[in-house]
Amino acid sequence: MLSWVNVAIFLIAGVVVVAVGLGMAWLLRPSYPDPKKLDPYECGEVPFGDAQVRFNIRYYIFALIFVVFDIESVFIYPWAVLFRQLGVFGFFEMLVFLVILVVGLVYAWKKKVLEWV
Amino acid sequence: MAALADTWQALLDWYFALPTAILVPIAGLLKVLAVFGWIVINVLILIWLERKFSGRLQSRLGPMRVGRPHGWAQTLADTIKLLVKEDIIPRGVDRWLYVIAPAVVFTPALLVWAVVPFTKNWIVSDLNVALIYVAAAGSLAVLGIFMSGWGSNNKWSLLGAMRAAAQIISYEVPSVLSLMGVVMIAGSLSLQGIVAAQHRVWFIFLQPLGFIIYLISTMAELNRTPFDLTEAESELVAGFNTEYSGLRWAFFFLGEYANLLAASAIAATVFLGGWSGPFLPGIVWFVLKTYFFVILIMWIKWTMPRIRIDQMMEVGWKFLIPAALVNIAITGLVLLVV
Amino acid sequence: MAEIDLRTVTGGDRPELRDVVQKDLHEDEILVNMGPQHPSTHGVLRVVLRLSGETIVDAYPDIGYLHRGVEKIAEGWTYPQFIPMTDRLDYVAAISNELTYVLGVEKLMGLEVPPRAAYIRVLMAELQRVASHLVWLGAFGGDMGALTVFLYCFREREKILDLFEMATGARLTYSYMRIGGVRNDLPPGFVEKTRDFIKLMRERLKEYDALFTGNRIFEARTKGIGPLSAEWAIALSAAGPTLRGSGVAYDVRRAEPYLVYDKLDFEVPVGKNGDTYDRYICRIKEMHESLKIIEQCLDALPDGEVMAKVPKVIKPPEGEIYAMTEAPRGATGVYIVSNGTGNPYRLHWRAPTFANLQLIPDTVRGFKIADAVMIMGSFDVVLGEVDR
Amino acid sequence: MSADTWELIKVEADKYLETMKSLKKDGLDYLSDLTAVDWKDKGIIEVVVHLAAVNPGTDPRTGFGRHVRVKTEIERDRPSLDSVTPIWPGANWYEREVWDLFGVDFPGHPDLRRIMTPEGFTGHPLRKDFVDQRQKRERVPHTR
Amino acid sequence: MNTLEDIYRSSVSFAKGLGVTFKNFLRKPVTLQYPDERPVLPVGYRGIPALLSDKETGKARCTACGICARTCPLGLIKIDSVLGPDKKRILNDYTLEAGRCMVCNLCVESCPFDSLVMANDYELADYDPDKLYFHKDRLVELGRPYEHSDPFHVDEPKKAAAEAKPAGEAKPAGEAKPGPGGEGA
Repeated sequence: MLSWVNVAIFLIAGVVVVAVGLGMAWLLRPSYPDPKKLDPYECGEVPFGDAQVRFNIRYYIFALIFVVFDIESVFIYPWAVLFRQLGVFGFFEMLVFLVILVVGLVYAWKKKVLEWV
Repeated sequence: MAALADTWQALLDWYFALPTAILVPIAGLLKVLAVFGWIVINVLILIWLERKFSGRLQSRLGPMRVGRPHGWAQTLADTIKLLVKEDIIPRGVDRWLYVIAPAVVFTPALLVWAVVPFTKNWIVSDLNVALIYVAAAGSLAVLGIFMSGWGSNNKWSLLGAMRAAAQIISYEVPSVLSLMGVVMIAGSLSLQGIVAAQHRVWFIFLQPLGFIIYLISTMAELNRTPFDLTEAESELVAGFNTEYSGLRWAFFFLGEYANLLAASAIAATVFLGGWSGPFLPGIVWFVLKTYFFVILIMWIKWTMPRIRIDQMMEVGWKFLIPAALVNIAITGLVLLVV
Repeated sequence: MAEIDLRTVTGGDRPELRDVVQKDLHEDEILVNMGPQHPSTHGVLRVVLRLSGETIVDAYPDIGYLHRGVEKIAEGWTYPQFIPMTDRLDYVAAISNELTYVLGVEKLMGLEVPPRAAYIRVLMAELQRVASHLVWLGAFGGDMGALTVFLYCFREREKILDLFEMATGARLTYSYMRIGGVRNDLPPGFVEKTRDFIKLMRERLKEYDALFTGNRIFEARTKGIGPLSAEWAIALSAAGPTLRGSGVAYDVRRAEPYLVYDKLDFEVPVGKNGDTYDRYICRIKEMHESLKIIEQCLDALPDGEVMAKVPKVIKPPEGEIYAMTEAPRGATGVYIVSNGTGNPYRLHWRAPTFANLQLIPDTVRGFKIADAVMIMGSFDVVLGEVDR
Repeated sequence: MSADTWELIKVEADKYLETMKSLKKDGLDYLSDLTAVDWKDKGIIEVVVHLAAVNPGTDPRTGFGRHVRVKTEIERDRPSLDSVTPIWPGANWYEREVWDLFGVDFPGHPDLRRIMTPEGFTGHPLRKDFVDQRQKRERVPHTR
Repeated sequence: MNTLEDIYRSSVSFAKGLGVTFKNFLRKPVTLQYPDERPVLPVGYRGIPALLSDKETGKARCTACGICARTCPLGLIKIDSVLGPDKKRILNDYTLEAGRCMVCNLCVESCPFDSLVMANDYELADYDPDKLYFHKDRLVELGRPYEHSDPFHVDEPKKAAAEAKPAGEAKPAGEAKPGPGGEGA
C-alpha cells in the first residue's frame, strides 16, 4: 500500500506543475482582447454552424469492441503471471477463452464494423 | 571536515529515526522531485534532439542561434516565448474541458515514471502490478485529447479528437497484449522483476514478434508519424490542438515528449533489460537504452509517410491484435514444451 | 450607346456559394471549410467539404482569392512589359509562362527566333519542369506527412535555382524570355554545371524512389485513390500529368511541337488507372525525360545569336493567336487579340490547373479527408495561375 | 515561327449549340479554352472557343487531330449564349469565368455563379467600360 | 501467404527508406547560415536597378531621356530634369520606388546610354516605407562598383580578337570576362 503513496504524490505533483505553469503564464502574459481573435479557426473563413455535432454511430462501436478486448487483457494478465504454475490446463483454458474472443473479432470484421467512416 | 561529516551523519540518523508514516512521504517526495528533474531535463533535451536529429536527416542544421554551439538553449527560449504568449480562449468553447485538457494530457505522462526502475535501487515505487499501471496511465491521455477536441468548438479539432479516441483505444489492446508474452516468461508484472528475469538474455530476442507489435502500437499511442493522425497537419490543420496556444499548447507538446521518453524507458526496461548491463553503471545503461528507442522512433517518424485513419484501424484490429494473440499462444506452447 | 445597368445584366440574384453548399444538408453531415488557410491546399484554394464522419459526401471548390485581374492589366501594358507579369501567374514554373507568352507574341508577329535561343528556351523550360515537379513532389510528400522528402526536393530544387540565377539573375521570377529570343546568352560554366546537376539529380531521383515508390504506406495512400477515367479526364479538360496519368498521351510538345521539340527524343509517360499513384509515376518519369531533353539540348546547343532582330517598339499586326506550350502543370495557352497597337487588345490565359481544379468534386467524392488532400496534391495546384 | 494553326469557324449565335455538337461528334473532344473578347466599338461580345482532339488522329505533321477555333458574336447589351457545359463538362468553369468577367449569360449551365470576383461584387471587370465602383481603401499608415 | 509476402515487402521498403534517410544523415547539411555566411552571387544577379556613373567625373551617366520611366511596367521611375543651357537635359533627381520594384530588368535593357545597371545589393529593407523611394544619390552609390549594364560585357578589343580568329576555333559565346559584382555583395 505504501508504494501507492508515492504514486499519489506523483499525481499531485503533476497537477501542481501544470497549475504552477499556467499560473505563471497568467501572471506574465499580455492581454490585447479583440473579438476577431476569438473566432474559431476554420481556415480563415466564417465557420459553418457549430462544431459540436452528432457523429456517426459507428464511432461508438469501436469503443464497445475496445471495452471487450481491454477487459480481456485484464483477465489475461493474472493468468500470464501465474502461467508457469497453471501448466497445460491453464494454457488450453486460456486458448479457449481467446478463441471465443477471436470469433467475436472475426464477426465484427465480417460485419464491416472495423471500417472507419 | 570531520565536523561536517558528523553533522551529516546526525542528520541521517535523525531522518531514519522518524516514524514510518512521515518517513515514507518525505522519501517519496524527494524521489519524486529527483524524477521530476530528470523528466524536465530530458524533455528539454529531447525537443532539442528531435530538432537537431530531424535537421540532420533532412540536410539541415536545425536550431543554431539561441545558445551556441548548436542552439542548445532553443527549447528554453521557446518555453519563455510560450509562457508570455497571449492567451486566447475562442468563442463557443466548452470552457472547463478546454482549460483542463492540457493537464489531463500532461499528468499521465509523468505518472508512468513512478514505476520505471532507473537502477537496481533507484525506483520511486516498485509496484507489483507495474505493467498494468503503465498501460492504465498511458491511456489516460486520450481523455485529455478528447476533451480538448470536443471542447474546442472547432471541426478540425473534433475530427482529430475522434481519430485520437479511436486510434489510442485501438492500439491500447495490442500494446497490452504484446507484453503478455514477456509477463508469461518473467512471471511478474513488476518492472524490477522483469529486469531481473532478463539477466541472461534480453526479451527482445525471446519475444521478437511481441517487440515489433509493442513498438508499432507504442508509436501509434504516442501519435508519431506514421501514426500522427490526431494532429495530421496536412489534413486536420493541427487536429485536437488547433485552438490552443501559449502555455496550454506547450503542455500538450511537453506531454508528447514526456510520453515518448516514458514509452522508450518502458520499452528499454521490458525488452532490452533496463538498467542491467556489464561494465557501466546501471543508470548509464538505462539512459543509453532509452535513448536508443527515442532515436529509433524519431528516425522512423522522419522517414515514413503518414498512414490513413481507416488503414490504421485496419492494421490495429486485423493485424496487430491477431498477431499479439498468436504471440501469446506461441509463447505458451514454447514455455510448456521447454 | 446607352449605358446599361450592369446589375440587370448580372441578374444579381444568382446563388452564392453559401446557399449552394447548404442545400439539402443531411443532419449528420457537417460542412467544413478547407482553405483558404489550410496547410495542404497549396495557396488560397478554398474547398467546402460536406462530410459524413470523415467521408466526403461532396466538395465545392471556390477560387478567386488571388485574383489580380492580370488579363485586364495586360490590356494597359505594352507587349514586353507583360513578360515579368507572366512570371507571377504560375510562380512555380515562371519560365514556362514566359515561354508561352513570348511564343504567342512571336507567332502573332511572324517572328523567327535564332536556333541557339530556341535551344536555350527548351533547356530552360525543361529545367523548370524538373524544378516544378520537385516542388510538387515535396509538397505531395508533405501532404502525406513525409516532410523529409519535402526538404530533399527543395534541396535539389535549390541547385536548379542556382542555375537559373546564374543564367537569368533571379531565382523565381526570371524575366528571361524576350520577344525574339532570350535576354542574354548562357554564362560561362553554365553547361558544365548543368551536366553535373543532371548526374546528381539522377542519383537523387533514385533516393526519392526508395522513400516512396514501393513503400507500403505510400502505395496504400495513393493506389486506387481519386481514379479518373480517360474519357472523364478529356471531357473535363484536364491537363498535363493529370490527363496523362489517366492514359491520354496528349502532350503539346508532341501534339503541336514548338521550338525544337520535334528534333528531340523523349517519351510521353502515361498512366493506366488515372489514380493518384499514376499521376505520381507520370511526374517522376517526366523528370527523367526532362533530364534526357536537357542533355540533348546541351549536346546540340548551336552557336550564334540569342536574339532575333526585333523592332524597337513591338506592335504586332492586327489579328489573334492562341499559343500553347506544355508547362509542368499541363497545356498552358495564351490567347492574344491584337488591334495593331502596342498593347494587347485582349489577353486570355488558359491555365492548366484552372481546368484541373474542376476535377476536385468528382474525384474526391466518397473518399476520406486524408485522400482528398492527396488527390488535390496530385493535381499540383498553383493558385497564381488559377486565379490570375 | 509557324503561323496560327487553328482552323477558324465562325457561327451565328443561334446555330452555336448545333455546331458544337457536330464538332464534338467529329472527334474534337477536348475543350482547351473558352473565353470572350469585348468589342465595345462594334457593340458585340465575341465568345471564342478553342477545341482540340487529344486522341491521335489525322494531322500528318504530328499525328494528332485538328485544332479548331469557334467564334460567335453576341449582342453586348443582352449577352446570352447557349451553354456548352452539357457537351464538354469542362466548360463549366470557363463559362462561369466569362459570366463573371464579361456578364455573358449561359442558359443551360448547371451552376452559373461568379467565380473570380468576391461575393457581392457588381459589374464585369473585363468589359472595356468597366469602372471599379468599390471604395478605395486608404493605405494603412505604417506602425512599428 | 499473401499477408506474409506483404509483410516482407513492407519491411524491405521501410528498411530502404530508413537507409536513405540515414545516408542523408551522414551528408553535410546544406544550410547557409545567412547573416553569418553569405551566398556567392553569380554574375548578373538582379538586385535593384542603380545608376551607372562616369569613372572620371563621378557623375551619373543618365541623360534624363525618360525611356526607362516609360518602360517600367509599374511606372516606378520618376525623372526630374531641367533643360540646360546647351539644350541638353540636366538630371536633377532620379527616383525609384524600390519597395514595389520587381527587378524585371526592363529599364536596364531599354536604356540607350548604358547608364542603368542591376546592382546586386539585396539587403535594402527599411522600417519606413518612405525611405524605399531611392533617390539619385543613393542609386549612384549603389551603381558605383559597376562599369557596364551588361553583366557579360565583352571588352571591345577582346571581342574583335575573337572575331578575327578562324571560325572553327571560335569559342561559344559567353566566354567573357566576369562582370563587376561577381565577388558578391
